[in-house]
Amino acid sequence: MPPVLVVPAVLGLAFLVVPLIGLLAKAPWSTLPQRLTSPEVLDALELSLVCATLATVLCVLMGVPLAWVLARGDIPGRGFIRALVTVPLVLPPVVGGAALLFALGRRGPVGQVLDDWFGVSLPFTTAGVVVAEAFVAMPFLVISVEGALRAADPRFEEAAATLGASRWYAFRRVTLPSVAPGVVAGTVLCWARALGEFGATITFAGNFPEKTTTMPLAVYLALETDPEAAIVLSVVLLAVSVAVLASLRERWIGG
Amino acid sequence: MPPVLVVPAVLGLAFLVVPLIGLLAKAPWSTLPQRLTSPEVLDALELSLVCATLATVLCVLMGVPLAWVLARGDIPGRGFIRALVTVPLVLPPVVGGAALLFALGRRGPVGQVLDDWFGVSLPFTTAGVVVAEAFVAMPFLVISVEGALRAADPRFEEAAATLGASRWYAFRRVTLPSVAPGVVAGTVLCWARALGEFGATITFAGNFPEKTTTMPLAVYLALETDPEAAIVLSVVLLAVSVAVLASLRERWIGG
Amino acid sequence: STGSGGTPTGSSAPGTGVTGTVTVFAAASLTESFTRIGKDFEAANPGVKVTFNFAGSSALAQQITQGAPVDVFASAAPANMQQVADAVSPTAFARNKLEIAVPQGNPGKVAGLKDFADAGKKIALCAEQVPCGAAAKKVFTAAGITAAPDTLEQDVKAALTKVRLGEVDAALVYRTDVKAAGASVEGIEFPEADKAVNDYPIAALKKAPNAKGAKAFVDYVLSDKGKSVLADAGFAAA
Amino acid sequence: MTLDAHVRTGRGTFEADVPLLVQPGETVALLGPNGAGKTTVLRALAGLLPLRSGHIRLNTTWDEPPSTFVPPERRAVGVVFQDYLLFPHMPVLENVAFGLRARGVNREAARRAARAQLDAVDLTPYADARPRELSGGQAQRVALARALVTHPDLLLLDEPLSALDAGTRPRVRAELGRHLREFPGCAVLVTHDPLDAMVLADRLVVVEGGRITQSGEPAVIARKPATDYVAHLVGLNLLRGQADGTAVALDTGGTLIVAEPAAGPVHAAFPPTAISLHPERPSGSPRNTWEVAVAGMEQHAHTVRLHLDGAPSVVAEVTPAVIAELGLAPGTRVWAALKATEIQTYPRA
Amino acid sequence: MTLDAHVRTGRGTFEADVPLLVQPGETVALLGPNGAGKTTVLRALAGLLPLRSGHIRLNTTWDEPPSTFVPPERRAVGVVFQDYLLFPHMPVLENVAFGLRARGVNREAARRAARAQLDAVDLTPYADARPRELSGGQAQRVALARALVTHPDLLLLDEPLSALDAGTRPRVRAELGRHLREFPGCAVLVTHDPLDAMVLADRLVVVEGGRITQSGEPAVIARKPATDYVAHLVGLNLLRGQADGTAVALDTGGTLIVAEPAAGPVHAAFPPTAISLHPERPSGSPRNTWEVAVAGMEQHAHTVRLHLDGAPSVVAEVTPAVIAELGLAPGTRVWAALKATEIQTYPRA
Ligand SMILES: Nc1ncnc2c1ncn2[C@@H]1O[C@H](COP(=O)(O)OP(=O)(O)OP(=O)(O)O)[C@@H](O)[C@H]1O
Ligand SMILES: Nc1ncnc2c1ncn2[C@@H]1O[C@H](COP(=O)(O)OP(=O)(O)OP(=O)(O)O)[C@@H](O)[C@H]1O
Ligand code: MOO
Ligand SMILES: [Mg+2]
Ligand SMILES: [Mg+2]
Repeated sequence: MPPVLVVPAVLGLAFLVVPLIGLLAKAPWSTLPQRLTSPEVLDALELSLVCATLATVLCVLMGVPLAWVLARGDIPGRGFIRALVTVPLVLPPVVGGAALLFALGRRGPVGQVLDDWFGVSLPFTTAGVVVAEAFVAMPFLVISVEGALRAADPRFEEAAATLGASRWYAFRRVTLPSVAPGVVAGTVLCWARALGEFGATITFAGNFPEKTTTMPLAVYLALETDPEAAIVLSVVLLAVSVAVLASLRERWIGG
Repeated sequence: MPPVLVVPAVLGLAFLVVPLIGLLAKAPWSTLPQRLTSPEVLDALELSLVCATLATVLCVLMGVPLAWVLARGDIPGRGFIRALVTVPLVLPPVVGGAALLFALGRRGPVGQVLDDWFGVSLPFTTAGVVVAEAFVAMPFLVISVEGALRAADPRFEEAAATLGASRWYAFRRVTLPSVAPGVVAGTVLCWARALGEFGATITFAGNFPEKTTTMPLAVYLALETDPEAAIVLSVVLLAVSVAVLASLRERWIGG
Repeated sequence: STGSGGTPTGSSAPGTGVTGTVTVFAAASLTESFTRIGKDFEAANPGVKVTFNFAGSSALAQQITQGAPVDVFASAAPANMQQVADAVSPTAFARNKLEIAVPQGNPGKVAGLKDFADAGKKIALCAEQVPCGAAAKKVFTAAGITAAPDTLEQDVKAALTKVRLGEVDAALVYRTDVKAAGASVEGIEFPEADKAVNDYPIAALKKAPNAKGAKAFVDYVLSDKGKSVLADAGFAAA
Repeated sequence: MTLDAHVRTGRGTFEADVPLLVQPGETVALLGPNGAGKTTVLRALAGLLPLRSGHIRLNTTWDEPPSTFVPPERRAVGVVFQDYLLFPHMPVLENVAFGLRARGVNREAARRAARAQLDAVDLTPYADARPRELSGGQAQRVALARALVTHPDLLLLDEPLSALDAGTRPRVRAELGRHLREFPGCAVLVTHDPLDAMVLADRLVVVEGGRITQSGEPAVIARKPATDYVAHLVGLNLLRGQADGTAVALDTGGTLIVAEPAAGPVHAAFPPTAISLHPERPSGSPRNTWEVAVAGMEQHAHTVRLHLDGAPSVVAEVTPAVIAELGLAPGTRVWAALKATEIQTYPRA
Repeated sequence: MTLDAHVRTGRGTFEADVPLLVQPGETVALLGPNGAGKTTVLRALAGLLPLRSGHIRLNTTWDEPPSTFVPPERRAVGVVFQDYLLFPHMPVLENVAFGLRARGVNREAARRAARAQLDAVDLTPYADARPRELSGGQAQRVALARALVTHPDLLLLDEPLSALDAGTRPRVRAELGRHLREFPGCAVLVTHDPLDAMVLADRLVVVEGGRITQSGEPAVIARKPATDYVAHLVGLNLLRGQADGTAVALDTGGTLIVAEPAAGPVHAAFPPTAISLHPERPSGSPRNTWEVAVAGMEQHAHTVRLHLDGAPSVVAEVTPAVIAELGLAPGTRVWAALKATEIQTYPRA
């Protein structure tokens, strides 16, 4: 392998890993086991995993079609729509949470409709956590899937069409599998971003233990009172996410 | 276009756009012009754009090679390395900033080396902002570029090799252009994430006007006392990023 | 009417008539003390459950303004309380004052407030927009010092973290924070601190879903039992 | 179910203007040099390239700008692409079954049909392989199977046999021929191989530079090639007859002795160069000798093409020297000789 | 600069075991049915598929497990892939110049050489086109130009002419032949076309099921095909001689009259079926008649192959009926006749 690629790659990896080592070095390893088994930690962890996964499912269901429309559809103002999709990325998450409150809060136009018609109120609920995470994480999915779709050879879709496949059938059976690595990458980004989401969640869904206190919120609170505990919580979050990603990704991609 | 794709795509777009409309509706449009031209806003905006761009350059220089090594290199423990790369995504940004301080701060092992050998101190400097943003944003680049590389046909690289191209030359002239949409997508994600980065920046680089106060920091602090000002700042950030992305992306991708 | 208005969810405590869930929005700096007070309150009122939403005071104020269903709001500053229109007669329940925090061993050799004007020292302050920053501003005005900070932190804990990690030579934080930080941080008191004492107001809310519970919780915080918990955390009595 | 098309379209600066009429059950071969526009026409017929003007009709109107455009998936077409375009992530069997599954056939039935089709192209053992595990020729045969399995109204074949080896090709060609004869739809075949064209197609259309330069039945074109390109390309005698062992009774009269025994209707093909001419009935190896009259002569670069009337009438190619020596002129009667081993036979409908 | 290789490798369950020795300046044609392993061997030689055992040496050792493996970019090879693999994002000219640029030639010089090479394959007008704007045949010619332009020590050509039309093919074949003769390295050519093989290659290697079933000079193999596959594939007479107008003085004695005038060293090729046999010297169109003696006979499915000694010695294919009628047996003397128009000539070194 060429050094001109390997050297920056190693530098890049080091850049990402060294701070993590710093974090691990600061972790209070001796008290770790008992901290880990505390119900608050387990509750927060479970909530985090459940919400991030649900948010990811939501994002995949809406984001992959959106990416496809952006990549293949012949729609006017596509560049603008694509830029709009990128916006929640740029929005500081706390502002994103506030925006969600403005729209979906009890006083927001959509929130009122949801409340009046369906009796659904999203803020300060676990569903609200999912919504906040999905809002922040979806652009990651959309943009990386769209990138993958654009790099894919559209002639396979043409071949599918001549075989009588509707665009939907071709999308499912031909397009999607052929960009599987891109979709997996986008899904991973989305899930990881959802798992680490803090600002929008605490603003839109609040910070109620067992209901909306995900790991990042717990970490934030612990930072206020017990920084060592915050480090422990972060390490747990990291370990779990590394484990999930390392085991799943090879499997998905191998498929 | 099949409704089964268009309907979720439209839903997804609405989900992303409705909160933005909520935000715009709350913006104090009448006072907007005078707020916009205030030197603080312009300083913060300029700093944000400069830092996000520098961070993106750093990420591209290190992240694209890293993505290539992950996608093509035959290295042991690749799944684990890939998961490690994902970690800064999951880390709540404030913790990420703390981890950076542990490693690169005054008392951190790397920070001490930097200080003793080069007289460089990153915290509380603009360089620190760039580092914090790069740390948080790089995984987005790496993972989406790797996804694109995996979806690309490696046989073109084989053809380049038989034509005498070193792996580096083939990478530059063949691989990279063929995954250009994926790289652009990753770069956009990276830039947008860097532009919106708050927690790691304020924790690692602190908050001082003209040096480290980027737009998200200004927004966050404005939220504490003057939510309307915060909304104005957010809207400015959004408008600028939409403009930049909409104009650049079509050009890059068209190229 | 003792116990007669019980809800299906549980029995009522004798004497108070409190039932159900009490939802408390409290400033993040109250996390430890209020968690304890909540446990004590639940013990004193069997069948009652207290749920907390801890976050920055301003975020909480905004959530309440947006219609969050909340019974009690405890803010770290009167300003945030004022943003909440339907707070019922806010009462100060604790006060906090500033202290100089330096890393263990005081490597920057900070002696007093005047060192904050030394550009050669690394200094962290809170941003003016947050309560501890506003307090710091008052203190410096009173002392006639022009501070030369390197960073204006988003909240007091962030400033403290910088001290803890030795990234700065000194910061102005609350006494409670220095106390909570333990051995890694040393506190230096200074006279001008009294010029900027920070009141923590608490209030039940007009639209509280559990009005009785709200009043009972506020009363409990203001009671001696509540005060002693707060005092343990380093708060001064209001 | 007649294909009535006038393909006027283009890609980049290239423009094609090709009228095509294909009767039900008919196979038309599109021939022409590289870059002539053959693939372009096929793409337009498939619906992958909209017309600029003109029309495409088959049962209903498929394309007629600006009003009508039926997308490819709603045209009953089957396409073999020049570079196969097998779906890389699906096993071979799934690739072949795709068209049936897409049209709603249940999994079991689709697989069964796909397996039968794979069998016909000799690839049963590769049912579970991925396309990238196939050799070039194997991939092409899979592509053929995939297009044939849905029995579309219009079959479009872009050089479907070009990667096949000399041993496999006759078998696959015969299978394709059988399929084309049996199926009631229209077929358009692009090929560079004159033998494929002559044997598989009922009619040839020669395209050069996006325009038709000649079209007609293979035998007619072979006899009267309009351009040197065509002459070179379709320089084959193609006769129909009934085989009985090594004797083929020709539909137009006369009998040919061939080397490989066959039975039933066949094509008999041989190059014009295979015919030798003699002043008297020759003795020796040529199994076929018959008297012919010179009907016409055409001078080509270094050779002369003779149109010979007889039973059968054939085209012969000889050197100018022969003309002088045998004193050939229109009307001259000479003996034609043709070796049995020069004749290739292919079963027909 | 001899290529000394023993390719033992495999893909999936397929295994190849092919020893190959190619002298400097020599061209070896690899023939065989689909899936025989031809592409596999080429990939191993190019360094795209490591050997499992055996060796590849050219100047130095390129591959010898487990010790040595030189990666493709450090082997001086040029490859034409079966599916071209043109870089889709580069214009045609850049594609052709790529190999030179990769080896450090400056942009101007590389472009000049690429332009000349494009010229040789008749694609000058397409220099600025993108590969997806090319037709299949055009793409193949670009692939050929791209591989030739670097003048590698080892040229590997995987069916480099399969997509070319009948009109272009002879020109490109002749250009490729000229290139192969001029260049001092080794060349391995995969093809399904016996004529390409016979005309372009000095030696044929027939691979079936990953093993060599026969190898040798074209003429020798044509005379003694080891299997039916080979007989079918290489059933051509190939003679060398000096052309002077339409007369070719053969190196092995005798003269042939051909249709197309030429000058200098040529190959003269014609199928065994083109030879007709006569008890006496025949009169008529065949320009070439000479006396031969039957040296051997082989029964094939429906025909008999005769090895005929004479000037020249040739192989003829006749029906069994001829044997009886002419009373042919080893030693029998008969007259061979061959029409000038049956002979194709190709320039040689
Ligand atoms: N996408 C495109 N953009 C511009 N020009 C194109 C495009 N595709 C093809 N062409 C040009 O159109 C002409 C016709 O191409 P087409 O593929 O139809 O040829 P063809 O007859 O199939 O040739 P071949 O036998 O080599 O496959 C060619 O000159 C080609 O360069
Ligand atoms: N990646 C692979 N994995 C498994 N098997 C493979 C792979 N690639 C090729 N094969 C198999 O190896 C055998 C040889 O393939 P190869 O491509 O060498 O054949 P070929 O002689 O070039 O045939 P063709 O004339 O059709 O191109 C085939 O049976 C093929 O199915
Ligand atoms: O306790 Mo606060 O509201 O984070 O300053
Ligand atoms: Mg074509
Ligand atoms: Mg092959």
